[in-house]
Amino acid sequence: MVEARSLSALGSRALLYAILIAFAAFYLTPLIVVILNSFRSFQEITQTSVLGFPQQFRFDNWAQAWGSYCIAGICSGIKPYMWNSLMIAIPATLISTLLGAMNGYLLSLWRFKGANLIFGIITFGVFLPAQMKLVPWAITLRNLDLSNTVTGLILIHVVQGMSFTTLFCRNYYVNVPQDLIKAAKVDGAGFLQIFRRIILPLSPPILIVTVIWQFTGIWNEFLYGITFSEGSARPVTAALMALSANIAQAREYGIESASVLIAALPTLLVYLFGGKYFVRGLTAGAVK
Amino acid sequence: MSETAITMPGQARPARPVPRRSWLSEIPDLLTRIVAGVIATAAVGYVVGFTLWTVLISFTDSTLLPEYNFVGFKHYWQLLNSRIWQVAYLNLTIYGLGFILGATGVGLLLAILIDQKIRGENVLRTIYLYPMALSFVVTGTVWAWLLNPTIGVEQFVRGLGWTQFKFGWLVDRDLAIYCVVIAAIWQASGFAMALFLAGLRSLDGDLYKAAAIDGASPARMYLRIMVPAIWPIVVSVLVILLQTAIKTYDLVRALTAGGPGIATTLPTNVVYDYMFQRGLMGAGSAAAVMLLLSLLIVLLPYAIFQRLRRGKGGGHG
Amino acid sequence: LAQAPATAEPRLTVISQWSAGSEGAAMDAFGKMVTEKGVKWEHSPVSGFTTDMMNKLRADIIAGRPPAASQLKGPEIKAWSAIGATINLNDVVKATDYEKNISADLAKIHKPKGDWIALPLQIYRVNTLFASKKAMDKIGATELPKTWDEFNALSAKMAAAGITPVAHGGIGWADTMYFELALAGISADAYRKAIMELDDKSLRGPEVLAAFKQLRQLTKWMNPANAGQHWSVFLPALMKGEYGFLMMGGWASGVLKKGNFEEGKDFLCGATPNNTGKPVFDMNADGMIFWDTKNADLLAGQKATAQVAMSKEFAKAFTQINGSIPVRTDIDLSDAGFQDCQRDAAKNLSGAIAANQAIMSLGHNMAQTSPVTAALRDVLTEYVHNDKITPEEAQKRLADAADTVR
Amino acid sequence: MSALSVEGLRVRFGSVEVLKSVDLAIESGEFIVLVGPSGCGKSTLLNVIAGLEQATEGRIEIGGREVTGVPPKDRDIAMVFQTYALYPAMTVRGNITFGMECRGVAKAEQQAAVARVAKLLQIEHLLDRRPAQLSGGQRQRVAMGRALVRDPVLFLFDEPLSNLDAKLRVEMRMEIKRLHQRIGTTMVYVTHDQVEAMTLATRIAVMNGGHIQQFADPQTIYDEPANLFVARFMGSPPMNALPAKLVASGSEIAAMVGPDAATAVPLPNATAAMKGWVGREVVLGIRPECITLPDGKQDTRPGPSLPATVEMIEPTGAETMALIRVGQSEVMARMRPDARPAVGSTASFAIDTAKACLFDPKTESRIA
Amino acid sequence: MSALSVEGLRVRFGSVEVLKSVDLAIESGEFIVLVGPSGCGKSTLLNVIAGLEQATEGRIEIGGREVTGVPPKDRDIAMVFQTYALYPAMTVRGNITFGMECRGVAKAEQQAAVARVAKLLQIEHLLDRRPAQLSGGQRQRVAMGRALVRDPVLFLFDEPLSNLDAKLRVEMRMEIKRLHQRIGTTMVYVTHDQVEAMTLATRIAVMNGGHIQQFADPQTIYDEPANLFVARFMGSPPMNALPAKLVASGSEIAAMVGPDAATAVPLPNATAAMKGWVGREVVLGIRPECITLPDGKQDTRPGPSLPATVEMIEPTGAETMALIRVGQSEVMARMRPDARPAVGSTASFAIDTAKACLFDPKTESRIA
Ligand SMILES: Nc1ncnc2c1ncn2[C@@H]1O[C@H](COP(=O)(O)OP(=O)(O)OP(=O)(O)O)[C@@H](O)[C@H]1O
Ligand SMILES: Nc1ncnc2c1ncn2[C@@H]1O[C@H](COP(=O)(O)OP(=O)(O)OP(=O)(O)O)[C@@H](O)[C@H]1O
Ligand SMILES: [Mg+2]
Ligand SMILES: [Mg+2]
Repeated sequence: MVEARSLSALGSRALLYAILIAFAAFYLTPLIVVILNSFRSFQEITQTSVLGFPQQFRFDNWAQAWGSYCIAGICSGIKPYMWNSLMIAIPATLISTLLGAMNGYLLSLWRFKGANLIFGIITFGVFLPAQMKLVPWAITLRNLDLSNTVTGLILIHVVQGMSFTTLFCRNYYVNVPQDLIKAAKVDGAGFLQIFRRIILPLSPPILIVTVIWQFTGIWNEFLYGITFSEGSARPVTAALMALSANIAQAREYGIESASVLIAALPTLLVYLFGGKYFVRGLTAGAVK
Repeated sequence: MSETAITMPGQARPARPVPRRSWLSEIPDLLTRIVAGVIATAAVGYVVGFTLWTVLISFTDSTLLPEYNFVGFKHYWQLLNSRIWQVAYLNLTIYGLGFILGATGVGLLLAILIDQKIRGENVLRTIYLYPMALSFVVTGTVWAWLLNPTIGVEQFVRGLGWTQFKFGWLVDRDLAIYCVVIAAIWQASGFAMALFLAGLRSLDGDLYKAAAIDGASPARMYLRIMVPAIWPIVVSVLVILLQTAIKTYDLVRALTAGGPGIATTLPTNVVYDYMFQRGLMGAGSAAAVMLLLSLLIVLLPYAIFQRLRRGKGGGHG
Repeated sequence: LAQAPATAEPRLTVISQWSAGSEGAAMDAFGKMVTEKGVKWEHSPVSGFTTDMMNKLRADIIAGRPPAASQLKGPEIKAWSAIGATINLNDVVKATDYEKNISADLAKIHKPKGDWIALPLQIYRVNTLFASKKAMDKIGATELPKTWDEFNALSAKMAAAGITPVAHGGIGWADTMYFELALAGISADAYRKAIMELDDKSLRGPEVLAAFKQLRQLTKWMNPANAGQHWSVFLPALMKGEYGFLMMGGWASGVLKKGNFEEGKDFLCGATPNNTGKPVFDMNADGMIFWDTKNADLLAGQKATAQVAMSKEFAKAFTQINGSIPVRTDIDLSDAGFQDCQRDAAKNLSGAIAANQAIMSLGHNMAQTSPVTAALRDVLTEYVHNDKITPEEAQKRLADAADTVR
Repeated sequence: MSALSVEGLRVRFGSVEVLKSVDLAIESGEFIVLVGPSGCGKSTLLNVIAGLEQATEGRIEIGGREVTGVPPKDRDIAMVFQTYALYPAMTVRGNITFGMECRGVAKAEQQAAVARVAKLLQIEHLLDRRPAQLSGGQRQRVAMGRALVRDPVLFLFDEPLSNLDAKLRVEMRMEIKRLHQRIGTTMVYVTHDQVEAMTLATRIAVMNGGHIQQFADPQTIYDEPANLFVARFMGSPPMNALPAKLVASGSEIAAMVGPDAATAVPLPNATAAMKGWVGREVVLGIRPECITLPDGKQDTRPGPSLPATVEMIEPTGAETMALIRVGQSEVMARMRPDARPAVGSTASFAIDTAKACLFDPKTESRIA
Repeated sequence: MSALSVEGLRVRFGSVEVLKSVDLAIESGEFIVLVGPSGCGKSTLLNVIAGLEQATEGRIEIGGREVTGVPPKDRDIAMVFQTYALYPAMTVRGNITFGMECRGVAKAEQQAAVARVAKLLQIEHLLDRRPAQLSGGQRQRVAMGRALVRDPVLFLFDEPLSNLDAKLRVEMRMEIKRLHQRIGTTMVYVTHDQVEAMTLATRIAVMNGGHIQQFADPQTIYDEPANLFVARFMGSPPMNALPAKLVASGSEIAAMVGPDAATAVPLPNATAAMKGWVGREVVLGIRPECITLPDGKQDTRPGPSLPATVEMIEPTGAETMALIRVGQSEVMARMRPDARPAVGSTASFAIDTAKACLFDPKTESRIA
């Protein structure tokens, strides 16, 4: 009786791990495929399939993708574009996060009439499809005289990002006790002082979430990146596109794989190291 | 009271100046509040402004650039009657349901399995979560390779010796949409898993004990007690996935390019196609507005539900 | 953003989607020739799809600062020139013998309102047929099929020999292209009327129906597992003889060249089947439009660039790199830099012009503006991938689609 | 001097009137406790005094100065919150100095003030910790410290001890009492713990439904509650309220709590007002400690006695509570620790009627 | 019959031994209360009994049946949790029937059981609500209902009332007591509220540091605590513990709590064991209620008296507590409600030494 029980427990335990590992394989396969392909030659891939172990590890895909693949006659690979993406993603991430935190603070802790309506509207922004906003943005950028500037792109990502960052931060701040604000008011702290000294230090969990979310989103974005940037100031997604299908060209699976890996590295690292905090903070903010 | 009662300090305390500061010192505070207000207004203005603008344009015959010759509901009727829009909507329904339910289901299953005090939890969680870091373009591209019968899994398995193996979903016009679903689930289910897991972890441990004493089997325990208990998280996940589903565009573009034929076209692809490929901004805007309207049909009940829930005073959460 | 001084050196800002590969290289060569003329060449490619480049262009036009020149082709030149001001190149063109040496149809596209505002850079023959030498050998065929009947006969033989006769992927534009090749090979006149002029009677006429039937025949010779794939995927298999034919624009020869495949040894190249008896040329010509600007340096750059683009040297250099054929019909292609396939196409072009059978490609946005093209494309691509649709039904849908966008 | 005066204060949130004409006049040095059931408006009153909520109507003076429109920080008040509201990201020191920092007090002065307060509250060793690293009692002390350092005219406490466990609550209560004795600042203290109210207050304001029901010193509140609400609210277990009929027996009057004369409880201290109620229904209020079971030995005080059935007894060690049935009513009696009447038996309980109260059954006001 | 027997139970979590050889034998129908400071292992013991945690060593029998390896649902127990652990998404009815559902009880039978329990607990009108829509007391009742419906051999309660406010706690306590009297099932009840322990228990087990310090009926625990820990832990305010020196005066012995003979407290009930300590240091334990201030009128019991300085008084209405200084020690005295000795004055307090205890200052055990 006792033995049978423990046996079945052992069996279900094994099944548990089997399922978990099967799923792990499902999630890892594409990554492994891309990694392996990045070491295979064009001929090797096209003659067999994209799934395959390199006959011989070749690093020239990586070298080409990183430093010598030609895009518009500039044979510098995607290296310089990585830098561009950083120059766009980092400020846009930081600013949109900060403003989202500010908005969240304003909407949740300085309750005023219509705060919920404003929040609802801002949240609705999360659902607007990107295509719909492309032309309005072009007009807006023209009116602000920011066309084809990095500043313009940052502005776009900041404003669009605010929908998400506000959503996250507000939902997080609703759980901050109102008494804290009252105490600070009695202490004589002003709007900004309360934000800076009391609310911000409480925020790392949710700030990590918004930073990761925003950074990933902005880094991976390409529609706006291509449309509102120019020449060598293009983000890395634009460079990646240069590698993928063109009517008159065959696909360079190897180089494409290497480039995808290089371009995805920053966000992958962010998830690798920040994933734990991301999840923790997200639950704190999303449940509401 | 009158002037006579100006702060006479209490017995034991020394006289102190009236702590009234000049109105000037309030200015920086006022200013920051105004700035904060402006920022919030900008966020609102962006949503309202861009939406209204799109609605406006949807009633015009704008082509390559916005123009303001109004044509009423013409684009709406044409779209509703057009084959591609009907196909796209049907696809969105299949994809949306498949993706949302699939990702939620897989996420939930994984969360529950991981919750069983297993070894290597951190590693597994990271593996399940990492696809979130990738863009839909990359996801689409890589899955296009894998699912492609000529260079992907099919070819691979045949290469292993099983020469009759077939896996042609991607090129089957009835099944291709499920490839999109699979790729999307691959990307987002880890995210759902992580949220569910955190939710399960936040539950009162006594709940498990109570269920154990009641004699609930694990399946019953999770389905009847734990999942309903984290319902707010489930709803959040559903909403986040819904927003992803509605906005999905690059995935299809990279995975199937809407094909075979128009079999995997989604409304966002139609919006993009009309606005930019065909240069029919008016019709494209109408498509976008209809997409948003259908979103409202889903979201409004949710908002009302939220309001009711809060109104009933279910406490926190 | 600051106005450049009038005395500044000539400069050209240009956007295109040609960022890499042979097209990128051709663009670089173009740039070099322009630079030699003392013009500063500022090319910013918008890699990706054509629409992405167009979005960029649109944003720049909205911003009131379009590039001095941009890639644009077909009827889009007319459409886009309506929303952004262009410069008048009449003087520059008239100063040369350029106009006399190009196709009149092509010329018309580049001067939509009578004035030259754009210049074609290259021409691709869309109706190019590539045949696998190995597959041909296997069924004992030596020559490319001339007519659709011959094609069908050869294909039937190949199918019987276990070869997939048609290597076709099946992305929207490629499906559209197969239809137009079928129709153009049945009747170039019907194509002109039905597709280029959207004549309802022709659309509902017998030639179009015949084309749909031929297309259905073609789809039966395709591997259904190939839907949604880029054509280049099949090249290795085609060369190995697993496939028989590939119909694809001349750009495919550039890719074959890169893959070290040789014409005559690995593949045969020629025009797609043609029942009309006279040469047909289905044209895909990329052009460059010149946007108006106040900047003297850009104006000077535009003028110099236009001169380069019309020159014979450019025509040779550009097309040798990317496998297209020169716009000018007076170029000698005997030069070793050209492939036989290009020479054949060039000959084909002159013949077709003479026979008034040079037509514009629908699949490549040469025949119609994009809304029309897209509406037709939706019908065609669905037809290719859904064999439950009968040719009659498809013809009706196509004509109806034309009704809504005409 | 009046430390705080509130006149005709009304507060409305939307359509709900939370405070309905509240008047309070508090002398300097007093320790005022606000008690009342949850939701009666205690916190709201405190918040309005602090300037954290706006009054709809009425006038507030702090230290003799009208404060309408004066922001919280300039009202010369300090406030301690139920949740302590310590700034989680600051050290204890930071928490205490934050207010001074906001007011631009010099660093040296800040440090001196912190040192003084920390010494007073014996939290010197905690100054560099963060709130999360403190126990409940320590947090409470820090919250006090933050208030104390302001040296204000008026302290406001909103249930400062309700988050502590019973034992700590008793200790902190004493500490607050000592503190008040030492510094003598006026305090307004919200609680719904009766013992806290009774032991700390110089005067207690009992609130209910946005009104102040009674505002008096603890003894008066306890012995002469203004109405049944106050009577029942203060004291644990609460005052027993028995429906009774007032009868006259000679010059004395008695309350008949049962059907017959045997249940008549004589009321020796009857006032004239009470006499006017003879023959009518009243509610007799008797505190549990006034109903005892004489052990016949030491406790031999004479007085009326009442036969009652013992329904349940609860020995707590220090005393024994009994739930007894008198007529229709269940009544709590508080007995010596060793009293052990058998459950179900009928015993004769001694009733001390010196402090018995009578209430009008309709208006529930006390018949003075 | 023994309802529960625990023998030599040890529980170790990792390297920490949370329970160190616990023995308990409980008769059927008993109401056992486990008390002890936080972290002493009360919940762990309960969980092990319920089968929710594994014992490292030892043997448990429930209703005479060995239960090692038996899963919780088959142990014939029911448990009520501190947080109630109600299933949030189910209605009250669903919460109550869930266990039966899991055991496959027929629908009709389920409904009958719900009806019975709901009637018993007076929650019929709540059956279709969800836990979130219930007040604390109602939730508590539902949690009880869920346990009751099982009709088990043994009820386990883990601080079931600690989430309620004081007033409700008193009510629910009485309800639980009534319930036990009615259904008579054996109950093991964890709390750290002494009053609950004293009033509910037939026997109390006082735990500390993984050991049971004393297991006896409430009166014994209160009057004859096994050691200083138990003495201090039970009773609020706790027993006063004064360092004293035992002196003999004639045949009687007395405890000298101050420097001179005037502070000698005679101990009339001295046992032989106590006499052995004459001349040595002891700790004298006196409950606050044994130190009173005679008012010279009714309360005239004779007995020793002790002069002491009044340091603070706390009138709570029903009684007045005084903190007085006797020699070096601060001592709590519990006086009549109207006693009002002036703070700072010296008064002569009456001491009832009948229940005084002596403790060994080293081992802290009571000197029997
Ligand atoms: N900002 C607000 N808007 C609307 N109603 C409010 C607001 N603040 C408080 N209330 C309501 O006013 C009433 C009084 O609230 P208040 O917090 O003053 O009660 P309280 O006496 O402090 O109660 P507790 O003892 O529970 O703290 C409550 O019914 C509450 O719901
Ligand atoms: N699963 C566990 N792993 C490790 N230590 C544990 C575990 N459960 C409890 N402990 C430790 O065992 C000790 C006893 O815990 P237990 O919950 O039984 O105390 P308790 O007496 O119920 O306290 P409280 O009154 O606070 O509820 C505590 O020190 C606790 O930290
Ligand atoms: Mg309150
Ligand atoms: Mg516990």
